[in-house]
Amino acid sequence: MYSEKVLEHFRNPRNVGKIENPDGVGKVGNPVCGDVMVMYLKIKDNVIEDAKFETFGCGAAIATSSMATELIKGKTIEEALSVTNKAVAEALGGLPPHKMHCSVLAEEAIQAAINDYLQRQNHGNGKA
Amino acid sequence: MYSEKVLEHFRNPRNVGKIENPDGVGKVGNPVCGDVMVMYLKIKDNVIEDAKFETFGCGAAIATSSMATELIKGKTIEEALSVTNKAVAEALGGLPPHKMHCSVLAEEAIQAAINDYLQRQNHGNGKA
Amino acid sequence: MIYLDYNATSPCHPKVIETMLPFFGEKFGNPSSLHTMGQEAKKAIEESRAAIARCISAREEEIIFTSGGTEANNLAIRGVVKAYQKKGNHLITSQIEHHAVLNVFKALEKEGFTVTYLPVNQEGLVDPGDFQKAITPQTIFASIMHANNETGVIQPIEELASIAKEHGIIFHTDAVQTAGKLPIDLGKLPVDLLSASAHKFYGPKGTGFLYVRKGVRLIPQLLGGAHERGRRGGTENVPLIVGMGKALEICTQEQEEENQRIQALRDFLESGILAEVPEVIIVGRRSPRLSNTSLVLVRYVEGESMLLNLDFAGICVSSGSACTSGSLEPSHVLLACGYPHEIAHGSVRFSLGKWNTMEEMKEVVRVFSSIVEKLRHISPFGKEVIRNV
Amino acid sequence: MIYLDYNATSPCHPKVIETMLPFFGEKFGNPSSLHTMGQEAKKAIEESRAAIARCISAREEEIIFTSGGTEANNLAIRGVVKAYQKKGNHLITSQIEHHAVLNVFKALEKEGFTVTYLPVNQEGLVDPGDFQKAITPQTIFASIMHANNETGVIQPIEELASIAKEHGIIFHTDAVQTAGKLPIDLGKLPVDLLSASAHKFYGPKGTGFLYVRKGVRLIPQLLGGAHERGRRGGTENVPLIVGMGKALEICTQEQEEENQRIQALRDFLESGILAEVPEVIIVGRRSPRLSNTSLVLVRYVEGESMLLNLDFAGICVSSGSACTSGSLEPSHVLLACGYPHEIAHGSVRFSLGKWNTMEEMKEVVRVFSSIVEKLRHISPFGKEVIRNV
Ligand SMILES: Cc1ncc(COP(=O)(O)O)c(C=O)c1O
Ligand SMILES: Cc1ncc(COP(=O)(O)O)c(C=O)c1O
Repeated sequence: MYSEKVLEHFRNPRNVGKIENPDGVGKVGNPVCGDVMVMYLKIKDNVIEDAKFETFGCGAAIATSSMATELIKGKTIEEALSVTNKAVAEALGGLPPHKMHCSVLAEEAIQAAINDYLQRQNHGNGKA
Repeated sequence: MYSEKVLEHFRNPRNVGKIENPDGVGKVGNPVCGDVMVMYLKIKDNVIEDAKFETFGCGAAIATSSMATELIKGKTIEEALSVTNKAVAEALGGLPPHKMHCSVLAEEAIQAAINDYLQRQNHGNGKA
Repeated sequence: MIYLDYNATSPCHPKVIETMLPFFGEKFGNPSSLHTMGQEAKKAIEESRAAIARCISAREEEIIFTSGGTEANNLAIRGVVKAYQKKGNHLITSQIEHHAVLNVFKALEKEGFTVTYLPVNQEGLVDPGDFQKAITPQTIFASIMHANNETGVIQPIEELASIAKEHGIIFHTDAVQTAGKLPIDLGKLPVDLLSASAHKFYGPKGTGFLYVRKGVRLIPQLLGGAHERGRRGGTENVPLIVGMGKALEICTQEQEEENQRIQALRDFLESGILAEVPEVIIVGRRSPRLSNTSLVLVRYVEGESMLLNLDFAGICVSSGSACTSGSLEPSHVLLACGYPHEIAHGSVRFSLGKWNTMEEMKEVVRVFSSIVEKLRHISPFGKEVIRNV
Repeated sequence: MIYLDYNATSPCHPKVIETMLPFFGEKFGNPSSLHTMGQEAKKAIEESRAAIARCISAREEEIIFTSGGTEANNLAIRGVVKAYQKKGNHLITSQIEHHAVLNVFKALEKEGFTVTYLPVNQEGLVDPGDFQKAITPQTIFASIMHANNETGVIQPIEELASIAKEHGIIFHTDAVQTAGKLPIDLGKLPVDLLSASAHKFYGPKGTGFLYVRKGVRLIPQLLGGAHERGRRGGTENVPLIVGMGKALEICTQEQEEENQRIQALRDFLESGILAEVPEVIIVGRRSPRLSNTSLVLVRYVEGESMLLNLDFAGICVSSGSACTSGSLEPSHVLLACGYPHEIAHGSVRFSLGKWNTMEEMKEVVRVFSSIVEKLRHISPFGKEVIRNV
């Protein structure tokens, strides 16, 4: 059912964990639905220096979290914001139809974390 | 589906054929229904000296014809008239439910042949 | 043992058995299970689906696995009729369909649908003109079999399906007797649904498939898990499905050659019977026919008694169709062809297959003519015939 | 490979394969055929029917062969409801039935019937008091499963069926998970219909049976030839039917011993998991349960991710039921038991069988606890738990 790539990222997820004093945090999903992703970002000079995640969810949820963090690391905020769910899924060699919502969640997590960063900036509590 | 005995009588039917100058002939059934039995009797002193048959029909029809002729040979008319379809079927070790009508046909053939004999008697064309 | 009842059922091809075997034991996973064992089974049935789709030029998602031809027919007819019933209540079929089609239509009649049962001519053929005339604005569905199981007569399905298409009528064909035996190209043949059953083409009993053209709606009939894309519930019978795919591949590959070989045997058999046995009729002989089937009507004797005598001699045949063996009625197919009851009662169906030989045909002609002679001797009818022999 | 998904499906017993094998090849006749080949096949399926009848203390004519549990359930429910619909339009079932039961009731609701779906308590049990209360003068039919496929919880069928009997309600039980595993004595158990599926008891996939008590009317659902005394059309899948009979015989003979052995393994597994993995719940543990089933709820992690990690380690299990594996909803059974969604998402079902060993159980406990630890490390929830380990 899952591609090799999905299984590989699920088996050895990259960037698992929290970032201490993150610049942005995004939490999406709902335990009731069986998927929660929390994404932590470290951002410097508009560039995502580090990204980590914690996920409660199925194989696809964990694999898309892992891939999403990989895709945005080293990217500018603008580049990261343009990472679509399709891009995440494609990078994983595709997802089964009924698991595509996990890639949507991953896209939403990136956006939520960046928005959080941008909001902190606007409220003056960013670290510049 | 058929008992050994049915198959045996079907395979080697007894008393096949016509009797020349019979004392009674009974023809029952209908080719449209797939079963026709003709029974020929030779009767002397109220006793069935010989019985033969010709049958168009299935395995059960031929086997019951054969058995019916066997059962009545040497019997008195009264005894022959009391041979029921059940007796024919039982003598054959039973018949499948949807083939019981063949035993009924055999009973009817006996009765028709004897009635023919009795009628000929009454009309004075019997040979006494 | 000389087996001439291939239209009733066929043995599994040895390669089919070989292919199925591991799936009963080691590879026994449930295709719905997510673990390796399950996914291995899933892959196996999807490969079979792909093989079947290739053999009939269909798409994989157009194939629904069923428990056989009967279920495929039931699902096709009831499934489509229930899906389209708002569009009309008139249905068309023929008088010579298998009971797995006829009895569904009869049930639908009781539920308020109107059904036209098209007649056939004495050669066993449905007339496309009759079909055209039967169509009303209320007609939503038609089902005409590809080839008849008793006579082997092949219906003008392409023409019938085209007429249906012109009128926006969903068209199903029961191809249980043709799948594996005739080329089926659903890229060209404009039927919407097609039924097949593995045990008629050297696959296992208890599995079959329904082809449903993309876009045709179908109300599922067996409700359960989301198997077969929600169109047929029930754990897939993996070994049998795998066996069916293999069987259809083999038959498709060997088809032309086998048909030629078998037709030569069948034609020899028929010539032999016609030469040796007086007063016989071979049904549908001037129609396009399956190359393996020969339905012989023998006057003055009854079918079962011939069948049993042939069986005593180690020759397996049917009288009419196997399914009506418990019935007293003569074949509805022969009656539809216009044969009177007394003649229809005297039918023997020879249906040939992969493992028949010319020696067997010679033996059958010899044995059959002596059986007919014996039975005609017992029969009150047709004595003149026997005496002339 | 450690297989712990026997409730999803089981491999055929080697003796079952051996018994089936000749019927794919040499003994391939169609049971409807009158010739020797056909009658040999007929005899074989009738012997299987007799064996099955013996195993469950039924009469032979009360057994209808089907293509599996799904078809048996569909036939039981739709067949009886349609036969008795003039008597009333209210039906009763439970919220924890298999989809092969639930979805039939849902379809019947659309056709105008009223259905009561009985709740269960947290232990997964239907309350006979609830059943009694649900009955109305309109109630004609009830279907409550014998044991649940996910939890293994055994329902008070005898009591439920007796209540149904008192009220003149036809009672069906889906015994797909119990046939072969629990004693079934239809001389005593007052159910009217009972479904079973061979592949759950070391028989082949694609065959099952429905027991229908003498006198209970049933409208056939698969229409075709006069097979199964006119109650189920379609050429009988002879090898599978023969295999099913053999499988049920073996299971019945070995039942007591096997149940003891398997329960010891299951209990060891459960103790191990409870000892090694914090914050887990074993569902239905205080109810009568199948001795082979253990449904474990693990907080803070999701079921599929445990299943896949177990699979990487060569351990096959299910999360919820195999049939809903394509769905995003957590198990309807767990929701019915009252578990909140977030907990219900974290289920793993271990279901044991004939070939499991104590060594395997030890391995599973070890692997499982490390998997849960790993996944909890990835999870945003329950960190305290992990840190306490
Ligand atoms: C033309 C035709 N349709 C349908 C069927 C039913 O197929 P099955 O026996 O696989 O259910 C048969 C054979 O029995 C058949 O010959
Ligand atoms: C309780 C229960 N009922 C019915 C079924 C359906 O049986 P089958 O898969 O043989 O159609 C299953 C298993 O899939 C089951 O566990």
